[in-house]
Amino acid sequence: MKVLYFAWVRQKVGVAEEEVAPPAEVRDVAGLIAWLAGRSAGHAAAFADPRQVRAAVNQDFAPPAHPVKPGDEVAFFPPVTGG
Amino acid sequence: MKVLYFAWVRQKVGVAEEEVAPPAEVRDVAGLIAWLAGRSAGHAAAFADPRQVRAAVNQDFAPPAHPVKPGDEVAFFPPVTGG
Amino acid sequence: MPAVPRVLVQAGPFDIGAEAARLQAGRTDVGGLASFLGICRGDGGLVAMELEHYPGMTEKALTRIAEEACARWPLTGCTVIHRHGRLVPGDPIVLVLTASAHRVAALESCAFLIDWLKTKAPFWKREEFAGGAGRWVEAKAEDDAAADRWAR
Amino acid sequence: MPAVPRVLVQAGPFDIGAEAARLQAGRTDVGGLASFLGICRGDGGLVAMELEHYPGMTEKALTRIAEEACARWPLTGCTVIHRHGRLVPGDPIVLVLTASAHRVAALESCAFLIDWLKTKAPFWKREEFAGGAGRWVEAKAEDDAAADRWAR
Repeated sequence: MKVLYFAWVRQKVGVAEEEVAPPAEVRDVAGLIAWLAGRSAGHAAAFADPRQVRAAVNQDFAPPAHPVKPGDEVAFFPPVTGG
Repeated sequence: MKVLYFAWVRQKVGVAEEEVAPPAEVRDVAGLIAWLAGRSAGHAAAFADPRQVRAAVNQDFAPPAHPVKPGDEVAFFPPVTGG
Repeated sequence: MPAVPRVLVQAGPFDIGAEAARLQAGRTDVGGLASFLGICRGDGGLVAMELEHYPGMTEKALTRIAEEACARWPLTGCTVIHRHGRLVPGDPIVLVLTASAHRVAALESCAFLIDWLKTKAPFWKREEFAGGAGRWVEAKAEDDAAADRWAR
Repeated sequence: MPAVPRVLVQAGPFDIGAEAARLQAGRTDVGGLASFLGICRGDGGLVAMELEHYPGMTEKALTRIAEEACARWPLTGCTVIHRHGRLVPGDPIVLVLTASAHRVAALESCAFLIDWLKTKAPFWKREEFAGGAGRWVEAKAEDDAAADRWAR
């Protein structure tokens, strides 16, 4: 599973992108966040308040209950500020 | 008093502009319309339905009851279609 | 102090890029620039449109409404250019540009100005069709309704 | 059939005049062209803005919303250009252009697109101030409210 980070989420995690292989019990975005938060102090800081983080699965915005599976591209980022 | 005509009002009257000296009892736009309508067949045609004609006095839109006096510039035209 | 609008009533064309650049030149407080460009359509075999105006009153009326927009919204600048004379399909007729620190002020004031121009600007359009037929464009009730939205 | 939008996500600048001309080129059914140009402001000592995006998703999301605008309003054309990378005060950030036979469709769809871009386009802004301080711009509740106007 490819995980991407943007903006301050990227800065806190310390990498823009990583390949991860979460265990089978990680089935949705919320579960992936909880699992990623345990990977490093940077990850923990990035996901300290999950309500501040938005996600996309395969380049579509996805709520916490959205399923994730091996092969997906999952991205985490702050609320967007375009325009 | 200078009177200007625009668009189909001008075409019906037959002139774009004329100097007129209405009698003293012509005190407002409605009175001027009634008086002008008697000046020629073209004028009569232009003012046949006064509800189709709009007026400006001294370059400001003016309702039928707006006063007119010697020296004024009075214009008559159809509802505007700008933009 | 409200911005001083740029108002032009002219026979010739205008340059939307140059007009947009003019509203930004030398300043860094413009966050949004809204514009509306009205163009002569070629519907129903229209070959040309003659736009008559009331020299003097037209400039005065456009300046007044542009000043009202500058007073009503926090605009950093505002440009209204309206052509007169003979235009053919594809020709630009009118350009409204509004600049502000914030997008809502720019977008709203631009819509306000174009709604106003449709109903209150002293212009009259005569359409000419293939074969020589001509007719004066009549004012539309829907345009009056659009302009009335802005009354307060 | 709805018009096919032109969507660009790019580091370089764009030309509003050329983009406006492109939407009219060779056609006489365009009566109105609305546009919104978003510009980097220099408030509070801002010296630069870094616009991060999500390559792939950003283009996809912009294309989808532009297609929605083309389906929802009778547009003859629609252009959305959004820059990324480092911008300084005065630099254009985003351009939305919508063309239609009628002004209301052009004005409404332009406002719709810019409201959407503010709240749903995958971009993140980092502001840099004199002296080296930097901060990520936070999403605004008022922008969400503006975008929600268009929900149906």
